[in-house]
Amino acid sequence: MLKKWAAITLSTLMAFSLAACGGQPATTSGSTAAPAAPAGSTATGDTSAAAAAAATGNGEVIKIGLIAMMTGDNPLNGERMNQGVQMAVDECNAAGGINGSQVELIVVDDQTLQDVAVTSANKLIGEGVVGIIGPHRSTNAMAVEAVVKQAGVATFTGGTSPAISTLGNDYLFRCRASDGIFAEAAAAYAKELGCKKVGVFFNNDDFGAGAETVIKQYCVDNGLEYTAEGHNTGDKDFTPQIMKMKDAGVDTVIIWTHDAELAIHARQIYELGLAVQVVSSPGVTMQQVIDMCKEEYIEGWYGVTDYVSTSDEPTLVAFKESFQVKYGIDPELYAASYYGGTVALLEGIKAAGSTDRKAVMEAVKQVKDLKVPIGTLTCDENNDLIHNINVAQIENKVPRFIQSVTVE
Amino acid sequence: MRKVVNKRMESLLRVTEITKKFQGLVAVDNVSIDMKEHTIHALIGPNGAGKTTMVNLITGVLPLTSGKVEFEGRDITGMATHNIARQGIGRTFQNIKVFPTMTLLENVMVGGHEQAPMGMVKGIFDIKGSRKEERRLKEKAEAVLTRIGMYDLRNHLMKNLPYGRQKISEIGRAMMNDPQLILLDEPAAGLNPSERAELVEVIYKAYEDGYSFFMIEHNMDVVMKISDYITVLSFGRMIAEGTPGEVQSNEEVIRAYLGSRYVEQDKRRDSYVKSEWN
Amino acid sequence: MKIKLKPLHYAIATLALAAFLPFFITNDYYMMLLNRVLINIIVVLGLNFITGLTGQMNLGTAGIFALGAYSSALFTKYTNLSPWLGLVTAIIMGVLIGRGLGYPSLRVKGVYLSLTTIGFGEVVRLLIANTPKLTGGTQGVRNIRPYHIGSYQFQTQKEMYYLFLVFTAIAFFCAWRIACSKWGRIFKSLRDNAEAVEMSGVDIASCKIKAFTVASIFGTVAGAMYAHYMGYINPSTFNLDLSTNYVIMLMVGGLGSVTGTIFGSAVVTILPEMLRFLGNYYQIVFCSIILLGAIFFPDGWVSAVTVLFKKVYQRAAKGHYAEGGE
Amino acid sequence: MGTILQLLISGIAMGFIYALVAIEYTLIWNSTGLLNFSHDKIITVGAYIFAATFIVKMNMNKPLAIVLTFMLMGILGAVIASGIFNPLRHMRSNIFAVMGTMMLGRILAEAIRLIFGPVPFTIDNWLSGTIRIGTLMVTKANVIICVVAILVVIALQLFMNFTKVGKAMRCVAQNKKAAALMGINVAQNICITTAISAIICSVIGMLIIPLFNISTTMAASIGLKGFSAGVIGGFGYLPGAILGGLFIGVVENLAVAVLPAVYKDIVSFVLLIIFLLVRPSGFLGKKA
Repeated sequence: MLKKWAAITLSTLMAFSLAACGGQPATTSGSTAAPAAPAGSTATGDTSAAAAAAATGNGEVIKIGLIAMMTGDNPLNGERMNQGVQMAVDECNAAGGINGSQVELIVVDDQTLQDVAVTSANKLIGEGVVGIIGPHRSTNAMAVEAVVKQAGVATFTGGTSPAISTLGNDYLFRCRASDGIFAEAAAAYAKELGCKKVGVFFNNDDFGAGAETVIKQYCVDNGLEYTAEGHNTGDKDFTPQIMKMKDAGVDTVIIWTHDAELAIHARQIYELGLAVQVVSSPGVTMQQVIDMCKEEYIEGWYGVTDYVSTSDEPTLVAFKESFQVKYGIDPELYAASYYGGTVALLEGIKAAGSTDRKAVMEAVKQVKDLKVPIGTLTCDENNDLIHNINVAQIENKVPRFIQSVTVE
Repeated sequence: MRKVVNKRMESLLRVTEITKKFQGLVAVDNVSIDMKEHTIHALIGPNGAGKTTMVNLITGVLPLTSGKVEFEGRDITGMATHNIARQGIGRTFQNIKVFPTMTLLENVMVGGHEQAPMGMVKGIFDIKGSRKEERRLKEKAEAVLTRIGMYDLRNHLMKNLPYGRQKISEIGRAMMNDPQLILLDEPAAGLNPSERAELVEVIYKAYEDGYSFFMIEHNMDVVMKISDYITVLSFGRMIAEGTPGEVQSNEEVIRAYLGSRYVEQDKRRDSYVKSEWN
Repeated sequence: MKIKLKPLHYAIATLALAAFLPFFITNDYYMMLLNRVLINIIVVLGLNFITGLTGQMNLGTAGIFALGAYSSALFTKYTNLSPWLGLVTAIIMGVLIGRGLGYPSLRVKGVYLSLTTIGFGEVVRLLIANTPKLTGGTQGVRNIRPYHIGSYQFQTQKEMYYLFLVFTAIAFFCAWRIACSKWGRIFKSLRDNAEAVEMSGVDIASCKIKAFTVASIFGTVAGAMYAHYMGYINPSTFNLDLSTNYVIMLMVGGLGSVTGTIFGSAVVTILPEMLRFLGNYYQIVFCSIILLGAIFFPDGWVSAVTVLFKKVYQRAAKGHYAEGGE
Repeated sequence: MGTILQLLISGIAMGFIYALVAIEYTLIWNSTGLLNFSHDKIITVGAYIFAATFIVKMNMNKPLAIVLTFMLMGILGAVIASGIFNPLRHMRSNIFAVMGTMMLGRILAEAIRLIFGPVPFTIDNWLSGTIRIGTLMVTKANVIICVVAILVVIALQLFMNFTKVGKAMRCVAQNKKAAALMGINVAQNICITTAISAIICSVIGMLIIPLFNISTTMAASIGLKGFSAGVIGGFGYLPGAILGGLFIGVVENLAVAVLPAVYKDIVSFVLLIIFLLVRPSGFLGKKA
């Protein structure tokens, strides 16, 4: 019996201590603001809507939804998305909302799982959102694709897999450049660097594998020698892959993987003395990755990315400043790109002049030359919004903007 | 229920020159037993004489090193345990092996599983048939329980029954398959005198119903009371056999036992204590 | 036991209730949750035979589920035949898995078995992810056709719901029949004491394999349903967490209780969604609830009340009751 | 040739990590007969407490931080033991315990996210740097890990054989009932064991920081592979753990030399299954 009480006290204590201290470190990472919002609204859509309406003194509230990976294996990603989107919404509301009515953000967590993503999408649709931001992963985007099509809700994913463009789903927009662009740009830049033999480290999931096929295609087309080594998410030791590359005698390496694996790659490539030029997936330009690497690890690496913090693009600079003011940290590409996506959605609603989902979708399709931190949004026939990406080089732990590549 | 067979002096279980070696140590050394039909045959001997090993060899739980086991003339050496059981050999265990989370009735019915031939898939859809089958099994189990005088306890959970009851219930479970032969591994160990008397009664009744018993026992009063024929093991070797009278007067047996009488008592105490732990 | 007491008309009543449920639900989101519950019920019904009745820890359910989903999905994709045939392939796959997993279960016991099954699950997932030629790899399989009868397609959540309700009813009926028959009894007795069962002339090897086969058939069928329901499957779904969740459902419903599986699946599928209003904390709260459940109501939450009652009663009667049992 | 040698070296290096993991959960297995499926999360907690709380937040000097981390983790271990292992090991089936630890794992993971935030990070000049022999390279961290792993095993063996508590632990490992009858406080003993195990976890956590960096999922992969290591070495036998760890580390690395690299993770699980079926007692274990 006593044991059982020990148990109950332990676990309740656990839960509460978290409830208690969850807040104060969270503010440093700035996550409390956002989840607080859905806390009210997800409980029962209408009441909270009424409350919000009362607050604005205007008849209706425009609801938009966010599917982010708050929990699960890559919570950071979800948190940054959340912050970016929240900021876009707040700015819109601060500017008097859309046609006088306030915008309300409903955040739902998919644990980076397909089925939960679909559940979340259904939940948001049920709450009557006009548009949905997220989910982030391409796989999750493909999972929700059918649902949002059926319900006819404009959805903005950041999944970069080329496969998404082939879905032919009018309601699924992409607020980041496709790997068709990313990876090809990376390969193209490698060629520019004068490489003969490209080696590719790719994460064997939707993200890496998708890019790998693109790069391979490019190399075949441009007569570059090509070799690739895959790894799984969560691997911690890449010696075999790197040694294989060394033996293959590649002169340029392209890495396409997630933050954690990227950092370890950087270290091991340096330690194992694979001294070649490196072009990397966007991760390397992100602060959290750079922080995990020693200067010498990534010095001189190139990264293709949609967001370069040091770019002097006015929209970006403005975004950066206000983000720092709001959350006390630097934004990175998840925050930036989903901020852009949200802006596009809000513009769409504004242009549509109504909250009719179809009208909004049509309006978003008309988006053209809309300036956002990560470039200019122009919707093409594949519902891809971003067509330009940037190449940056790391110089003493700072990504320096080199050039912007636009692919038509 | 098994009906009485007319008593012929044919051998039911014949064990010829079986030997079991656990690497180096010889547990059973070239023992031969010839058990006649419809008898109660006791196997006695001091601790470590290899009695339980014998049972495990007969039931195929342990592989023989050498020798031969025949049952009703059929060679069952090296058969799988469940096949040996299907030949018509039942068994109880020294440290009871029952199903504590099931009721007494269910415990006994498990013993009759093989009596119900219907397959799983058929059982799903043939509701009537399976219900009839189940009823037959149930009635049989109830009959057995009545026979061993535990009918009123049938719906109690096994783990809530006293040790003695659980032990006797194993005999009931064994009877469900109508075996010609039931091996009792120290049935009286850990039973108090009244329970022991009950046990003797149950065994004897069953004997009258035509069951034959091959019994390992320490408890002399039980053995002498009910067994027709006794084989005595000591350190894996057979030192004597014969009717209770002959064995009692066999001085080698007496020597083997006098040396270890106190051990006997300790042993009995142990099993009481054990019964409290389990 | 619990199972035996449930008369058939309860089941019918529940079914009727379930059939009327959609009329009170307008929101697709809740319909979807219900569909997920139905699918999970089938998996857990199967798992109940291995983990609940035979008492062997199986943490490879995700692997079984995945193989079911993929065999059906890929079959329909490559042959372009009806999903119903996909269901058949799934069942065949289930039989194979049952044998494949059953034999190890004869050799390894307890925690070793749980490690083996974990290994099985992981290997399945990694193999699916790393054979893109056949399975589409980590990109997953897209536009899997929904079930249909003749030209009638089961598209909306409601239609799916009624279809799956039928599936689940059938599955439940089978599971219930088996668990209440001599087979259920044998499975239980195997959990408690295999030697004794063997000595009653029962071939325990074939029994264990039977248990695993039934379980994996249930698992693969549910997998197939999942695939044709979602329309898109991807290996990363079928990870150890999924297997864990199924065991949790079983635990919440009560090990060995067939009817409990309904409750368990419902709770574990819906509770996290209900807790979403906790925002950042909903996962941790959910896990804590389950953990406390495991510690305090080992026989499932349904039994919690009865257990409580018993305790009080025994206090009063000063009876000595071995809590939890062996 | 150089490649093969390099692969061997890094394989051995990873192997010792697996070995440490195996040791840490084998302790708990021995004393409770339960598998601690939350061990990877406990490792992570150790790393976070050390790095995030003591080094980054309080920028304490490292030796002190290490000591404090050990103390905290010891307490955590004891709490887990009395909160989960002791209540759960009496249950009628080990399923509850397994599930309990898995839930604990999830709770810890969420706790880490909520308390320390989701941002992965690392700490500078902590066991960093490499040692080169000709073309071959091994990181200092790996060398230290090898040494620590061996020291831990020796220390544990001595502790088990020559101290009263240690002997008690061995009794409990062999037969709880008898131990209890001999007047050993089993529950308390389990607390101690779990505490020690938790401390070893924190050791692992600290040692892998320079290699894996610090994130909520830093220990996920070594968690499962640690199980394989334990089984292959001989379940419940500490020196076996090292052998098993080395075996897995080396084999999976060399396998990649022939197989495509993505199959690396499958190797350890396939080995696990093969061993469980063919030789459940592993290399050095007593018959299981």
